[in-house]
Amino acid sequence: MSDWIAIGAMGLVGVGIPLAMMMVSALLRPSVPEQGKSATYESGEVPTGTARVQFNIQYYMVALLFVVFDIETVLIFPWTVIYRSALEQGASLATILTPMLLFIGVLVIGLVWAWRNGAVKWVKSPQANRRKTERQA
Amino acid sequence: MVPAQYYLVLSAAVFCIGIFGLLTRRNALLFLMSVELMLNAANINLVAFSYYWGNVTGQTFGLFVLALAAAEVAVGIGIILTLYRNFDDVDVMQATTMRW
Amino acid sequence: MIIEALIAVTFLAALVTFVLPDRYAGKAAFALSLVPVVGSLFMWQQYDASGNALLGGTAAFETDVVWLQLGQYDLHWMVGVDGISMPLIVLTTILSTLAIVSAWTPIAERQSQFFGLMLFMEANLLGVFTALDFFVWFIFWEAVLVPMYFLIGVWGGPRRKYAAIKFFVYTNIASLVMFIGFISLVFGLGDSISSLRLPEIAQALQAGQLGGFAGLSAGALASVAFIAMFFGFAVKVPVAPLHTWLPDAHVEAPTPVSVMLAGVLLKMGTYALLRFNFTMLPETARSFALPIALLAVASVIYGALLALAQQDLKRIVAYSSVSSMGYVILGLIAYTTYGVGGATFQMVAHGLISGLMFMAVGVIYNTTHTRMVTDMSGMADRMPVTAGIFVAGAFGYMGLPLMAGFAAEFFIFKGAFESTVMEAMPLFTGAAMFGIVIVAGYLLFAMQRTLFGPFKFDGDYEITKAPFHDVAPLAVLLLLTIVLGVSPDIFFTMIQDAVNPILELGGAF
Amino acid sequence: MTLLQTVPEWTATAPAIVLAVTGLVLLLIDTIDPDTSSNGVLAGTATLGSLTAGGIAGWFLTQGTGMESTGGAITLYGDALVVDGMSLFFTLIFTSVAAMVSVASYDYLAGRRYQGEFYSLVLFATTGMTLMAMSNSLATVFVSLELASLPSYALVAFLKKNRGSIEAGLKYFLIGALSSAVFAFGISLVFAVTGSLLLPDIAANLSVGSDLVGVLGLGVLMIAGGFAFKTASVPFHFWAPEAYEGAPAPVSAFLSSASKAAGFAVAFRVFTVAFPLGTVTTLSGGSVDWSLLFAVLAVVTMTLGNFAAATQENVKRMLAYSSIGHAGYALIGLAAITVDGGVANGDVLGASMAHLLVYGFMNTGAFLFIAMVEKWGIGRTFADYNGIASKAPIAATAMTVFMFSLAGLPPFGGFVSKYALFYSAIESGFWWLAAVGAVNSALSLFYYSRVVKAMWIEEPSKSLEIGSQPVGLYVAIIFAAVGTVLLLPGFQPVIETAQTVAAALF
Amino acid sequence: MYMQATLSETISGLLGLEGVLGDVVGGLVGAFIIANIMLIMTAIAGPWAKRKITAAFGDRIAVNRIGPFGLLVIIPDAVRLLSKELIVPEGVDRPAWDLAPMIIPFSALLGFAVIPMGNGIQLADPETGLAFAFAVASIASLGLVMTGYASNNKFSLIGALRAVAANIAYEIPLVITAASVVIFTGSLQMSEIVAVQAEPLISVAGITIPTWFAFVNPFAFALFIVANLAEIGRNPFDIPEAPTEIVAGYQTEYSSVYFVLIYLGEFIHIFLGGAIAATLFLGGPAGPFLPGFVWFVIKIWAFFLFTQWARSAVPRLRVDQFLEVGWKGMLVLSFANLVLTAIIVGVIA
Repeated sequence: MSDWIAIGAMGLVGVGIPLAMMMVSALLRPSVPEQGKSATYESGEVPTGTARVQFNIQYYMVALLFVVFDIETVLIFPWTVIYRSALEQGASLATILTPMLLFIGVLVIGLVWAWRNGAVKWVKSPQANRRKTERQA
Repeated sequence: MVPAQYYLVLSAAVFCIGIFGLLTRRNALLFLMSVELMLNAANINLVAFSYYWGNVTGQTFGLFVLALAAAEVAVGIGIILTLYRNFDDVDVMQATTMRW
Repeated sequence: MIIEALIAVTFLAALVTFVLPDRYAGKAAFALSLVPVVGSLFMWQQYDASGNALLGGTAAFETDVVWLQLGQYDLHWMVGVDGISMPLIVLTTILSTLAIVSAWTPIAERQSQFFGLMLFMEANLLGVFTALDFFVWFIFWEAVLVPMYFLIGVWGGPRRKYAAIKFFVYTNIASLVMFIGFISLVFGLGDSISSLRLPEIAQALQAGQLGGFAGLSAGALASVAFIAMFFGFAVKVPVAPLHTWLPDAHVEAPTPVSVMLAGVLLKMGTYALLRFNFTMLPETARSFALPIALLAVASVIYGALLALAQQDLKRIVAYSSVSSMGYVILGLIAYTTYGVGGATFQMVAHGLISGLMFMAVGVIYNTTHTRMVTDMSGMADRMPVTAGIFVAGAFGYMGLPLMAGFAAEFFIFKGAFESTVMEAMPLFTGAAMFGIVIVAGYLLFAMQRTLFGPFKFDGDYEITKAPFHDVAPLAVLLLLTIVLGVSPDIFFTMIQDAVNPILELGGAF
Repeated sequence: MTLLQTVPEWTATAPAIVLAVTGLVLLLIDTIDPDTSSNGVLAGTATLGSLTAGGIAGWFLTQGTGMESTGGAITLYGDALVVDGMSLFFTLIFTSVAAMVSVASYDYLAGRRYQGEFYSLVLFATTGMTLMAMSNSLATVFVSLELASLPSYALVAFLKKNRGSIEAGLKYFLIGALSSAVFAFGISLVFAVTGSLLLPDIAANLSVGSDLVGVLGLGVLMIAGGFAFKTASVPFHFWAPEAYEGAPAPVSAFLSSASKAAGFAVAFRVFTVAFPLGTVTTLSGGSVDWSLLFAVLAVVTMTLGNFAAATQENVKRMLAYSSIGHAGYALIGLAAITVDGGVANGDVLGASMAHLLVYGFMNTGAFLFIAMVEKWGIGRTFADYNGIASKAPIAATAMTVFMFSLAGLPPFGGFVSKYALFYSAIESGFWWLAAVGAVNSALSLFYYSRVVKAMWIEEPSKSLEIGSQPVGLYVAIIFAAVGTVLLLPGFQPVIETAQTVAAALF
Repeated sequence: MYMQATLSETISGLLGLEGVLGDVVGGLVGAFIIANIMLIMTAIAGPWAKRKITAAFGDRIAVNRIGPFGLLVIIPDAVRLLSKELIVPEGVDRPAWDLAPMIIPFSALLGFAVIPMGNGIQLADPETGLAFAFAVASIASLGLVMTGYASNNKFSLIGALRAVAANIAYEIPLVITAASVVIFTGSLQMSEIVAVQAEPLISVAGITIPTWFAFVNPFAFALFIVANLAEIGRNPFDIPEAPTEIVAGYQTEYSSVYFVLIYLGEFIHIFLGGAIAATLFLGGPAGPFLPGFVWFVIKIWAFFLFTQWARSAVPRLRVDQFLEVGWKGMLVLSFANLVLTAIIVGVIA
C-alpha cells in the first residue's frame, strides 16, 4: 500500500516540478508578439497547406504489429515469473516450456508472414506493386 | 480496505460512460474508445473481485480481455481505414449504401 | 419390397430423364414409365390382400420398419396395398404413361425437365396411395404439389403464373389445416398409440381411446379434427365451394398435366377422405351426414350448371369433373357397400374417362390451337378418329351402359338409395341423379357445336388428322373404360372386400 | 473405447487442432510467395483441413468419445475445455460448412488478391467456433468467441474496394465490438457474484445461494445479449441484413450458418450448465428465469425475421432476414426448457441442434447459389433471377431444393427437422411456441417461393447471359443439395445423436 | 527474500509519523529528494557534460570560462532558457501543446520511483516494479504524439510519428529481453532483482564476481543496451529529431521553458534507461568499496557517456533501415534470446 502512495507522491512531484518551472519562466520571460514569430516554421517559407499531412501507411502497419506483439509480452511476463519456481517445484520441462514455445511459434509464423507480405517493408518496390495490380485486374 | 461492492459501482459508472459515448458519438474512432472503456469496466470488476474472492481467475481473464481488446482494435482500425478510403469519412452514419 | 422398388425405379427414371438432353427426353420417359406399369400390373396379379389395411385386414406387399424415433411417437416407413389402393395404383401408372405419350406433341421446350417432373410426380403419387404411415403419407402428399406447381407454372397457358400460385396456395393451406387437425387427433389419442401408423391410429380410434386435448372433450376434438381434415381434403377433391382453383389450374395447365390433375390428383382427395375421415371417424362422419350430402349434391349440380355455361371445352370438362367428384362424396357418405365401393370405383372410372376427355380436347387443341366452342364446328370431317373417341368418352361421362362411368354411377346411386345414414338420403340421391341430365345436356351441346354440323374454323391453322401417338392414348383409355364397364368386378370385388370392414364399424364413442 | 485409454486426453481436441494447424499452414503457403500462391492449392488445403477435422469429429461421435458410453465428457486444461458429444456434433456442422465454403471460394476468389488470407481467416474462424462448442469456462467462451468473430469482421470487409462490403464490415464490427463489450461485462458481473468462471462451478456456487441476485440477473442478461449478437437474433440482429448483404456471398454463407450455429452451441452449454433453470429460478433473492426471456426472444425473432424477409426485393437480403427467422426457430431449443422437463429438455435441445445441422446445409447452399449468381454478374433482385432455370437447370433445381427446404416443405430435410423441433416443443408443453413457429414457416413459404417462381416461371430477360460454369461452386451447391435431401430419410441418426448428446447436458 | 525499508518508509520513520499520513509525507519528501537528484544530474549533463564530451570527441575544448571546468555555465544557461519568450505559433492545439512538455519529464521521473539507488535509497518497491518502470517510461510516447500533433507543423508531425514508431518498434525487444532476465529472478520486484544479482557467480583468485546478468547473459545485455538507445532516441537511432532531415522533429515549434521541459525529459529518460539497465544487468547499486549510491550514479553516468559516445561516433540510420533492424533483427533476436534462456535454465534446473 505505502509503495503506491509513495509512487503517487512521485507523480505529484513529477507534475509539480514542470509547473513550478513554467511559473518561474512565466515571471521571467518577456512577451513581444509579432506576425512573423507566430508563423508556423517551414524553413522560413510561407507555410503552405495544412499540417495534417497524409503520411506513410507503414506507420499504421508498425503500430498494428506493435499492438499485437506488445500484448503478447503481457502474456509472456507471468510465465517468465513463475518459470523457475515451477521448475523447482518439479514441473517437468515439457509441461512448462512447450506451451510457451507453441505460443511464440505461432507469433513467429505471424511475424514471418507479415514480413513476407511487406508489412515491415518501409518502401514497396514498384515492381511488386505492378505484379499485384496485374493479379487484381 | 475498500468493500468490493464499491467497485461494482465504479465499473458500472465507467461502463455507462462508454455506453454514453457510444450512443452520442458518430466518429468510428470515438466509438472504439467507448468500447474500450466498456471492456475496461469489465476488467475493473474482474480484478476487484478476483481480489475479493481470493483467486487469480479474474486477473488472468483480465489479461485476456486486454489482449482481445487490442486485437479488436487492430481489426477495427483496419476496417475504419478502408471505410475512410471508400467514404472519405470516419462517420459511422455516412456509410449507407444499403437501406436499414 | 416391390412397392419400394416401384417407387425407387420411378424416382430414378425421373432423375435420368431430368438430366437427359431434350430431344430424347420424351421417348426415354415413355420407355422408363413402362417399368412402373409392368410393376403395378405384376402387383395386381400377385395381389393377395384381404380386408381393409387400416382395420386389421392384411395389406399386400406390406413393409414396416422404424424410420424416426422422435419422442413419444415413432415414425415408421410403412407401406402396403389393399383393395382400395390397388386399383388407384394401376390407374396412376397407366395414366402417367399415357399422359407422357400425349405430351410429345404439345410440349415443345425444356422437355427433359417436363418429363422428369411428370415421373417425379408419378413416384410421389404411388407413395401417396401406398403409404400406411401418416408421416410418410404426408410427405408424399405434399411432394406431389411441388412438381404440379412447376408443371402448371412453367408449361402452362397465358395465365399460368396466377393458376400455379393459386393451386399452390390453396392446396398448401389445405394441407396445413389437415395436418393440424390430424396431429390434434394424435395428441388426443395420447399414450394409446406408440407410432403414427394409420392402422394403429384407426384401430385405437375404434377402440375409443380418443381423449381430450387442448381443452376439448373427446367428441368435440373428433368433430374439430374431422372438420379440419375434411376441409383439407375437400379442397383437393374439390368440393363445391372450395373448387375455384380447379378450373384455372385445368385451363392453364398443358393437356398432359390436366390429365394427371383430373385423373389422379383429384383422387388423392377422395382417397384421403375415405382413408381418414370416413374410416377413422365414422361416427363423426355419420353425424355430419347432412352437411356432407348437401355439399356433395351441391358440387354435382353446381359443377354441372357451371359446365353448362362454359365456352371453353377444357373448362367444360373441368367443371364436369367437379360434378363427378360430387358423386364420389355422395357415395362415401352413403356408408353402404355399394355407396363406398361405388365411390371408390368411380375414382378409377372417372380417372380414366376424364383423362380421356382432357386428352381428346388436347388433341383438338394441338391442331386448332383453340378450345373455344364458338371458334370451331364440324371437326368430325377433318379428324374423324379423334371426334369418334371424343364422342365415346362423352357418352362414357354421361353414364352410357357398358362403360365404366355407368357402372360407377349405378353403384353409387344404388348405395345411396339403400343408405341409412339419414332419412333424406334418397332425396339427395334423386337430386344428384338430376345432375346426369345436365351433364348429358352440356356434353351433347358442346359436341353438337364443335364436332358436327358444317365445318367451320376461324383460325389460320391447317386442320389435319392427329398423329398416331396423339390418338393412341385415347384409344387405350377408351378400351380400358369399356373393359371396366363390361366387367366391373375385376376391381369391384377387391374394392368391396376392402370397404366392407368400414361399414361394419360400430359407434366408437 | 480402448483407443481412448491408449492416447493422451488432449487428442480429443484433434478437430480444433487440425483446423488451427491448417490455418497456419495456409499462412505459410502464402508466405512462400505472397504474390503467386496458387488459388487451387490454397482452396484444396483449406477444404482438406476442414474435411479432416470433420472426419475426425464424426469418427469420435461414432466411437462415442466423451459420451456416457466411454466414461462421460472429457475435460481438459483445468476444465476450461470439455469434449463431449455436443461439441463434436457442432464441430461437424462447422467443418462441413467450412468445407463447402472453401470449395466454393475457389471460384469466387479466382483472380482476386489476398486469397491465402481469406482461407486462413475462414479456418481460424472455424477453429474459434469449434473451441466455442468445447469451452466449459466463461473465459474460454469469450476468447473463442472473439477468435471466431475477429476473422469474420475481416472476411465481411474482404472486398476492400467495394463500398457495400466495407459498410457491412463496419456495421458488423461495430455491433460486434459493442456486444462483446457487453458480453465481457456480463461475464465480469457473473464472476463478481459467483467468484468463478468455470460453468459447473458457477452452477455450484449459485446453488449455495447469493445476495447479489440482481447483479446476477443483469450479468445473465448481458451474456444473453452477447449470444444474441452471435446468433443474429433480437435485439442484436441489426447487423445481420447489412453484413450478409454486403459481404462476399461465401462469407455470408459461412456466417449465417456456421457462426450462428456456434453462437447457439455456446449458448446452449452456458445456460444449461452454468445457470441450470432449477437453480436460478429458486435463488433466495429472486429468480432469473432465462427460458422465459428466450421464449419471448424466439417469438419476436422469428416473427420479425419472417415479416422483414417478406418485404425484401433483394434476394440476398431476403435470405439474411430469413436466417434471422431461423435463429428464432433454433431459440425454441432454449425457450422450451423447463425446470422439471426431464427428458423433454434434452429432446427439444437436440431437435434444435439437429435443425441447425440441416440448416447448415440448406442455408449454406442457398448463399452459395447467390455467390454463383454474383459470379455470373446477374443482378441481386428477384426480378434479376427471372428465368435462371432455363439457363442453368441443375443449379436452379438445387436452389429450389434449398428454398423449399428452408420453408419446411416436404420432401426435404428442413421439413423433418422443423417437425422434430416443433414436436418436441409441444412435448415440453410449449405448444404455443410451436404454433407460432408453424405459422411463421407457413408465411415464409411466400417469400421463398418467390425465388423459385422467378427462377422457373418468369420469362428470362433478353439480356440474361450466364457466363462460366464454375466447377467449385457447382460441387459445393450440389453437395449441399444432396445433403439437404438425404437428411430426410437419414434424419434418424442425426436426431438420435443430437438428443442423446443434448440429454447429457442436463 | 529480505525486505529492506523503502526510502519513504525510512523518512516517515524518521519523522515519527504513522499510517497513511506517514506514507504520504514520507512519499512526498522522498519523491522530492529523488526528483531533485535527477534534476541536478540533468543540469550537469545537459548544458555541460554533453558539450564537454562532444568536444572531447572532436578534440576541442568546450565551455571552460566560468567556474572550474566551466561548470558554472549551467546557471546562465538555465536563466537564458527560462527567460526566453514563449512563442505560440498560430494554429496550435492549445491544451495538448501545453500538456505535452509536462508529460515527458513526468513519465521519466515517475519511472525513478521504483529504481533502487543504493541500500535503502528506493522510493517505492512494489512487486511489479519492473513492469511499472517500463509502463511509465512508455507514457512518454503519448507526450511525443501530442507535441507533434498539437504543433500544427509538418516537421513536428513527422518527427513525432517517427519517434513513436521508434519507441514502439524497440519497446518489444526491450521488454522481451527484460523478460529473459526475469526468468532468472523469478520476480518483477526491483529489490528482488538486485538481491538475486548479489549472489556470487564464481570467484577467481579471491575476487568473487557477482551474478550480474551482464556477465550471466552478455548477449541479452547487448540487446538491451541497443534497444535502450533506440528507446531514448539517441544515435544511431535519433531519427525522431534528425536535425538534418526534419529540423528538430517534434520539438520544432517549442521554445523557452517548454523546450527546456522536453529537453529535460529526454535527459531524464536517458538516465532512466541507464538506471533500468543497471538494475537489470549491473546489479543495481551493488559494487565494491564505495557506497551503493555512488556506484549507481557511476553506472548511469557510464550509460550516459556511452550514449554520447554513440552520438559522436556512429552515423544515423535511415528510417527504413531503422525499422527493419527493429522488426527483423532485434525482435527475432530477442525472441531467440528468450527461448534459449528458458531452455538453458530449464535444462540446468
